[in-house]
Amino acid sequence: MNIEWYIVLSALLFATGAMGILIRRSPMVILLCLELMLNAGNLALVAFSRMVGNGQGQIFAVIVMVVAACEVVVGLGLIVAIFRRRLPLNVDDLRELRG
Amino acid sequence: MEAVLFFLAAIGALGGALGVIAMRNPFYSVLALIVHLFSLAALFLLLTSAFVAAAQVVVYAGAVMVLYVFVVAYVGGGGESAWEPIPGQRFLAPLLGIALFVELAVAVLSSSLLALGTDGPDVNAGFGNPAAIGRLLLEKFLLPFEASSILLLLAAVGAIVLASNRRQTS
Amino acid sequence: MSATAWAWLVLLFPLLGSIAIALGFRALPQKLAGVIGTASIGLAFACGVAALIGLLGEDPGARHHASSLWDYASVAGLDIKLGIYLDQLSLFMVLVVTGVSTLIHLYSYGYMQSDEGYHRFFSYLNFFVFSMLLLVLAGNFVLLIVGWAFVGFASYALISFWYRRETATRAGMKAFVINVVGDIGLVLAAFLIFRELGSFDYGTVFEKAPEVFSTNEWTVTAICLLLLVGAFAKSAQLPLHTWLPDAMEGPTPVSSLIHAATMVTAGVYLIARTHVLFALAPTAADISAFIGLATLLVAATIALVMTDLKRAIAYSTMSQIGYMVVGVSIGAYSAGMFHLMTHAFFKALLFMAAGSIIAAMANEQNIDRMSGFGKAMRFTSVTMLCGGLALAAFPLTSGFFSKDEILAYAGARGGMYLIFVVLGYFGAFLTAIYTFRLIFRVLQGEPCLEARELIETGHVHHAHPFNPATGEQEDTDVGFPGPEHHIAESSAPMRVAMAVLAFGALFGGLIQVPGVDNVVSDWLDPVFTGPVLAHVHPSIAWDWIGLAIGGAISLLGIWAAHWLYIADPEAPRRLETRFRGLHDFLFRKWYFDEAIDLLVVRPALAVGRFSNRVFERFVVDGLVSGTEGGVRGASGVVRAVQNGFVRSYALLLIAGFAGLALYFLLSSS
Amino acid sequence: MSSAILWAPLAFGLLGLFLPSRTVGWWAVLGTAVTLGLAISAALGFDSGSSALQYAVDEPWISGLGVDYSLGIDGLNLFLILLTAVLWTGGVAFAAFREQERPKTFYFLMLVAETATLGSFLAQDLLLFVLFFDLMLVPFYFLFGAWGHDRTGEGGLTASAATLKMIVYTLIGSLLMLVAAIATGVIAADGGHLTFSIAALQQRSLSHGSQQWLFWFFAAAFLVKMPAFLLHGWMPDAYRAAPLPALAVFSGVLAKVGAYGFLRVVLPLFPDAAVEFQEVILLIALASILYGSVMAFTQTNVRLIAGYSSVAQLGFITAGIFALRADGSDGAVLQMVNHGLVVAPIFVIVALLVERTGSEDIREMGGLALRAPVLAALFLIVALATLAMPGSANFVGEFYILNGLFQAKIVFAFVAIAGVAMSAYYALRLYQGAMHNRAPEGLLSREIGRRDALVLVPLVLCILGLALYPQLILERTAPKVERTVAKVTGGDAPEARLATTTPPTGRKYPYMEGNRPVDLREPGTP
Repeated sequence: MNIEWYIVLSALLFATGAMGILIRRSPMVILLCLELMLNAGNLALVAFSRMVGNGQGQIFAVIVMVVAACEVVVGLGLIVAIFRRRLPLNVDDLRELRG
Repeated sequence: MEAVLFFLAAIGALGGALGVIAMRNPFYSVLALIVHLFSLAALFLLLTSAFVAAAQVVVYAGAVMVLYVFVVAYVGGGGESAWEPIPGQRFLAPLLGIALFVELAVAVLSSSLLALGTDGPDVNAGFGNPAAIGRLLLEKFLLPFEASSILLLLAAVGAIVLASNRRQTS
Repeated sequence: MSATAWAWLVLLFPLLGSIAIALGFRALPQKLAGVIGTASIGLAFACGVAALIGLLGEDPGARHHASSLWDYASVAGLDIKLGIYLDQLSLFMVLVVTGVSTLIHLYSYGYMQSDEGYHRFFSYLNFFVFSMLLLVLAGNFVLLIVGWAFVGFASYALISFWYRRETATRAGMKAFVINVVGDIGLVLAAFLIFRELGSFDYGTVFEKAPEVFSTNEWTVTAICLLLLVGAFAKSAQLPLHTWLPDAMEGPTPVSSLIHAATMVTAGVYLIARTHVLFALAPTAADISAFIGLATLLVAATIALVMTDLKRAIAYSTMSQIGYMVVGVSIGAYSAGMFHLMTHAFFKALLFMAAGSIIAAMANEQNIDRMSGFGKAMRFTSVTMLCGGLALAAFPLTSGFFSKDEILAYAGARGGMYLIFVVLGYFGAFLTAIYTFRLIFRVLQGEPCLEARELIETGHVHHAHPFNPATGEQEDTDVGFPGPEHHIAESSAPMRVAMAVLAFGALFGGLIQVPGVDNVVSDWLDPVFTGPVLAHVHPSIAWDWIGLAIGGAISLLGIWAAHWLYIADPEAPRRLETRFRGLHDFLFRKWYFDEAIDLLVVRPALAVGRFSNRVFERFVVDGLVSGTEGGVRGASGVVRAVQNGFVRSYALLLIAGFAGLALYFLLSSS
Repeated sequence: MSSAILWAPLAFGLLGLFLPSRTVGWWAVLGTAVTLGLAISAALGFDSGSSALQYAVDEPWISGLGVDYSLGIDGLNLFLILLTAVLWTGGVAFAAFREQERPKTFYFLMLVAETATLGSFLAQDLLLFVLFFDLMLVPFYFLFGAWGHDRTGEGGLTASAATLKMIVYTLIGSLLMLVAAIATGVIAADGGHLTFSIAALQQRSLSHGSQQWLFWFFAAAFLVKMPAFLLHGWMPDAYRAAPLPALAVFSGVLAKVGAYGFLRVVLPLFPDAAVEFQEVILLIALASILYGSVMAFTQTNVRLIAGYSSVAQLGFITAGIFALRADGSDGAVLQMVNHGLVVAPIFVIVALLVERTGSEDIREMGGLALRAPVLAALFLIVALATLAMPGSANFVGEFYILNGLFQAKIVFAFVAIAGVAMSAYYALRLYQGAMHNRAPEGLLSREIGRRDALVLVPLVLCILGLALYPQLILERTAPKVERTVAKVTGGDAPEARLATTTPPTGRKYPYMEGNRPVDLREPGTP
């Protein structure tokens, strides 16, 4: 298989994830969409790594996973905190940033 | 064979992704994401990246997704209303998504990256296996490795602080 | 030591005296402050005499020296040095100023002794003398302006000396502002001079002016007219005279020194100093002469009806300065300066006597309430009579010679200038009447309450001082003469000063008697060579004929005053009712104050009010709210974007990302 | 040396943050005094006959953008730097004698402001200048907003609203200037090497069209800062809100930065536009003079009397610069120093008056001279200097300005001089209203304290010293000013044209019109 297939797939997944973030309102799902985008990135990294025949890209992918894990932990922590305070679990209702 | 596997995995990954954004119920979204992650692991294997694929399955599809499921179960699913409060969002979001995809695709394909259009060079058998990755991590990328471990620690502490039961007066 | 070194010392002593008294206002005992003040002026006079001796040793044509200490502000082609110019004219003024000032300081030493602001008074007074000397000795137009403004400030400070009197502070402000108008005239004149002649220095300017200007060219006429604005503001000539009567709010020694003897004659000095320019602009000189003439008549008529003693004398001062202005504007420079000197003597004396009487009246200044002081205060009445005789040009007194010399010169020029002779003598007639109106009403008649108290008990009338203008009680704690102000006639220094001046008023004219001696004109004439307005010299015979006419008119005026105020005391009242309109017109001082109020003050205030209430609120703040509205409108757009929806921000982020990617794609292909 | 002067206040300010609150005031005084000492030593070592940049520092800073860290002292800024150092020492000392809220932050901001102000005077690089010019605003924003007075009770604004108004005004100007500064560099580079050094930019000529708009962008920033007529809307509210020690330095120095900017940036870089718009700027200056004066004598708030008088004075300074003659600009530089030395003591005195009377309304003051003769004497000297009494250095400044204006544009001079008469009235009114007449019931006056005298007397001594010898400033300023102005009027060598060597002596000599000699001889005569 040509590497470019992987890359295009990665782009497609990334765009899907981005679209999801724009459309969905539940913070939980938005986090999931973030995962989608990160994974799209991972796919591209691994594909390029294979393309150049060098393992370093995979290291990046691993570290992205670590970061993603951290982000998930913190993000879910936030969701739990929001839930604890009986705030709506809907990003549209959290509008304190309004100018 | 490889092409068949690729398309199967690709359809799985894409289907999972669409499932994530399309499902009303977050619980189903999480499940869709698990499908997506497994498909991606397959793709990684196709790219002879065994360790990453393994990590994907174990860490992501395993540990992280369990966390998700746990939290979804804790806070409750609760679908969102169909009403879109931001004007234009429903129209612009797909548009931008498509634009982004087209642009990225054009950017990658029209670029003069060497070896695009190939399957990549032949690599030795050990490519991407845990031993190779481990050596790289502990030799060349020791510092990022340690940094990411500290990050994990911080994230853990942060999550405890955020989710702790302590009520703060606002 | 050279004459210029002495001249620098003349400047130095009063300045040092002023600073010493000001810095030591807590430490110095009161008497010592007065001694320092008087002594420093006395030393200045002595130095002036030393400079005179120095100059006398030189050839009359070479008696002019310039000297400078340092570059005051000399860049970009402007040559402004801290320099003095000493010649016969400036030295003459130095001697008059320091001489009269010494006597008035002596008088003040006694007169102000119960005043809380004694130190302040002497500090100001010394500063005034310094400023006046700076004005006189200045070597260029810029220093002239500096001196000019300094005397204006000193005048302000001394007019509002009793600063808790609102009338006094208001009068001070008026004097200052009108004087600033004069300063501006001088400044503009200096600019024009610099533009045409490239220098501010007297020597250069007067040397170059005849080469550069042709007679009656508009530039030189403009320069002279601008100089006249300065001169008239300072010398209280029409229409910038309204501050002078109000300036009588100051202590009487101040009226005597500044508003009679010295400062107000600065305009005369200025015209004489710049005679080269006026000689090139005869039109301007004529305008000046006619304004002087108008002032002398207007002021004399007002002095006829004034009931305030000091203001009546102030109007007389204006009138006399009118004579001097006429003199120096028609070319009778020496005569004008001579009249300046004699006037300094007799007018200073008159004010001193008036101060003595006002003190005896416990600050009452209305002559309607005064009478019979002739018996009560012998010394004062005698000196006042001496001053009055000189002012009225009684034969053989100083005013007799000096005033007639001006008119004789006008007669010798003939033609149009005969008007000055006729109206000048008419003015002299009025002068004699108003002078003796004051003398008869104050000194003669049945003694009033205060005079009787003085005669019977030998004590000065005791009353809390009040403001004659408003009738309110004065604050004595700021330094107003308190109820213990019992100085009338009692202090020896005052008597000495008055006696010396009385001598000068009576006999000062004898130094310049036609056909006998010509001390003043011999001394001054070398200054007035070069371009002059006219080369005429009245013959001695005409001089004496003029003197005879002047003497007769003076006697006639005194007789008329006697008839009006002694022989038939009801006559003034009859005349007043008969000519009520005229009397009101004169009594309201020809409505000058009202006219200025209407033409200048009210419009200025109206503009101010308009600016404040309308312009500032609607235009400037409108601009503000316009700006504010603009900012708010623009921020509204931005706020609409900042709607608080995280997803909306994400949309923008991704849109920006897509846009950037698009840009790179397009630019790379 | 330049760098030491520039950073000394900031260094002291930062160290002050680690000191106990009680001592930080004195530490700040020490910092300003050290800066003053450095500035004085720079002035003593200054070569007065030279128009060259001295104590120059020139290091590449952002080399990619052609921005240099370039400082230097010459005739234009020497005395403004001294003025800054003097006034800050006075202002900070005056503040240190009093209790301040949150003293650490207060003095830190004061010192930051000093560094920023010194920076805008010292900067020889256009972008560095713009940077410091904008940086000046930041500390004053906090000083005015957080330590200021709310005036809602008097129909005014709250401190923060007034400050915001000021910031909006000045920022608009500053942003225009930033745009113009970048544009100047880019346009002048014309594809070549990009530089923002003012000296280098001066060598490259800009096209007439670009000069026109660049001129106005810069002028907008400077005119707002001064403030000039119609752009002064922020001034009344900000002046009423500001804490007085900060206001003293603000009014004394910051307004001058605008006028200085004209001399430093606008005239050398946009000479054609300066000539073209000379009359427009002069009209604005005249309007400032007249309007400021009229307003000054109708106001009753003492701060605003001083504020509007500053508007008028800055009008004079602008008019002097835009006479486009050496004498006018010499006078303008002198007058900047003079006005700073005068207006800062005025605000110090205003602070003392307010402490004594508890009111800022001149109608509620009066009679203070009785118990406070020394204060009255100091006030009198300052008031006389304010009205440019002949004999003061202010008079020399105004005389030079008006002379320049008179020789260049005679009509403008006649109008401008009306402002002199008005200044006499409002300055004396301020003095009289506070010191003379009867005191209102229950007013307890008292003499100036020793500590405040320690602040005020040196400032008054500076005024008196300059009055005796204004040449001190003029002779150091003149060479550089002559070069600057020569650039505008298009002369080649300044020495050949300036009247220092060939005074226009009558008709036999070339006639001076503006700064150009005009030969009035009949055509054809040799």
